Amino acid sequence: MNIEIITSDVLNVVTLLFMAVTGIAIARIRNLFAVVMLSGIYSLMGATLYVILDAVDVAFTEAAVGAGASTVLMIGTLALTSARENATGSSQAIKAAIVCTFVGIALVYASLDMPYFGDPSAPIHHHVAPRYLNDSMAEIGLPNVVTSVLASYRGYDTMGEAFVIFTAAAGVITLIGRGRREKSPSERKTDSQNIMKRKIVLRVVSKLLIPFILLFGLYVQWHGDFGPGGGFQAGVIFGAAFILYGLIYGLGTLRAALPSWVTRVILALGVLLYAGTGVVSMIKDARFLDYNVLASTPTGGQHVGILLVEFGVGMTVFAAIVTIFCAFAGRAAADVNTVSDQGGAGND
Amino acid sequence: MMFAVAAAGVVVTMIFAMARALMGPNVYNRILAVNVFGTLSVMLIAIYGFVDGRPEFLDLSIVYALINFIGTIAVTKYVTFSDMGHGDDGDPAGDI
Amino acid sequence: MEMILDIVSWVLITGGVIFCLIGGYGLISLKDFYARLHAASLIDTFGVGLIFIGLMFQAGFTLVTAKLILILAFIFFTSPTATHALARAAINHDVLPEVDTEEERELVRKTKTTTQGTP
Amino acid sequence: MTDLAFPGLINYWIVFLLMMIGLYIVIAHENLIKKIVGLNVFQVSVFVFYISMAKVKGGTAPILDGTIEVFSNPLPHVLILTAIVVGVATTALGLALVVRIQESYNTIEDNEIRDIEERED
Repeated sequence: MNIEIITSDVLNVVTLLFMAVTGIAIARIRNLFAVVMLSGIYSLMGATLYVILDAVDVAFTEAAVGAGASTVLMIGTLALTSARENATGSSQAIKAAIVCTFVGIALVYASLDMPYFGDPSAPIHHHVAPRYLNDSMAEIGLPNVVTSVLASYRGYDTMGEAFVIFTAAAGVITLIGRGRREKSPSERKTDSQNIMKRKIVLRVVSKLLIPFILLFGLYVQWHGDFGPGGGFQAGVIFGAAFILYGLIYGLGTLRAALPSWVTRVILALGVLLYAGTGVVSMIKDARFLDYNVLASTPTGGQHVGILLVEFGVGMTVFAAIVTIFCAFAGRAAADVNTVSDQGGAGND
Repeated sequence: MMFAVAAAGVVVTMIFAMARALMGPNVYNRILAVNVFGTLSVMLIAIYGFVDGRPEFLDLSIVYALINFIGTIAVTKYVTFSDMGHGDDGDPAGDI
Repeated sequence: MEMILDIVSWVLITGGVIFCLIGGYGLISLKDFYARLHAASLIDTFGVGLIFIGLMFQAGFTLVTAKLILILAFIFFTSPTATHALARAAINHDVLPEVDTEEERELVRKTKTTTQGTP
Repeated sequence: MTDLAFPGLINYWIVFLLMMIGLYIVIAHENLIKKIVGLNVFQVSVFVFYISMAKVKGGTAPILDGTIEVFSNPLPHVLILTAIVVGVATTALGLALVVRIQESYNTIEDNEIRDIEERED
């Protein structure tokens, strides 16, 4: 038992306790703005925990998607609704507490049969996992086993996920895609007059950073075969750069740089690329999404296939994130929520 | 050992930041605490890479730092305007 | 050589941890928001800086050090920017610092009008 | 087996606590945004549960480099990686629905919406 393992176990439990404290605070606080911020911390702690539990790819995704994108979206929703929650009836709270206690006891009882945490002889580690860990290097030829499994062994599954994201983005466009606010020409004029005078610090810094963020997104996209990364993560990072641009320069400027038809085309192209890769392998007399035939050698074919598929996922996720952000930000603020409310919003 | 000490220090500081995030008293204090918490997470991830003996996963820290920044800007913008798609329409209090 | 590097790392990391702890303590004990901003900036600059430089000594001349430098540069750019935006938003929404004398109060009023005024 | 005594099952129990907090928020609170946050809390704790089952003590991340022997199980990582992205997609859809509900009913409290519905019947 060496110091590394002890450190990692202690960090594991401490992080879980942090999450529990945050969760209880989320349940108790009624100011929704604070709740959303705490749920951001909760996701971030979750991501830290994934790193401690060796799931670097998952941590990557959770940090970018869970902590970043969903916090921004929730704040966007708060801007359109109200940041205050009504008090709940105590009878309902008691009923809920009773239900939760019983379910919790049942879960703990069920867990008594489980193998201990980190047990290498647990059944979960003895079915397909050894095959992935031992043979994927010969079959796929990529160091990152998670990418191999994601894009090749379980390629059907991932294609389904890409389509879910596509559908969700389409659903958001249908529900709230048509913004209600149109700017008058005089407003546009003040925009261009003021554009250089305001937010000097943010403008300069974001102009400096955005190219590097995009570059980093590309690195994550193409380096996903060798280290943590891949299409899901890269798509969100790429989207985050555009969200930053939209936050600082306004939605109009963002839409001028990246019109909505472009994101919609990219959204569809991504899933098309994924499914198209499968169709190409079918044309070449193999099964759907069997990449072995895409190049002269099987591992070479796997490389090409995984790169294409990951790129398709990246495109879809990027377009979905930007589309969803623009849908929320473009909706006019409902009149229930004025700036003056916010000064007192922090007092619980 | 060195890394364990560093991780312990960062975790203790996280407790302080968490306390401030829970105490408030207003929105700005919370945002500040969450921002600090994010920075501390960046540190914890970097240190944990060394604890684990595989420090090549530092890409994660970059993402954390990035998300932390964008999150803070988004939240500040929401507090200032109650609206995220806001451009520059001459509101004197709008300069963040 | 190895030992010298270890000692340097120890010193830097311990220093960084101490700065983090001071900053964290300041975050909960200081009285008003602007004072707490100072405490937070201690973590963002000295805390992160010293710890990361300490880690760099452990990593040697590898890609890891390059990435550490990148993160450090990123934090050095973004953290003051975020703090600046936050402080500005706060002072524009009438979160005023706690001051003792009339002179300081006058100073606060002046700062408020200059940050608020349109150019 | 002494190596495994800590954290043992405690790890899972804290995860169950997190799940129950999420469930409690979803059941007890009327506010729809709060319900979605509760769903998120529950979701993250399920993810943590999966990932902690994948952990092998002393193992590292499943990225091969030729020298390391013990890896954690990559399969749950893959399942959860895609689940996270799908989770945020469904969250976005839910939040969009909340926005539409706010616009139609001018409230996002579940009980008030029910009252309005009953009055209309």
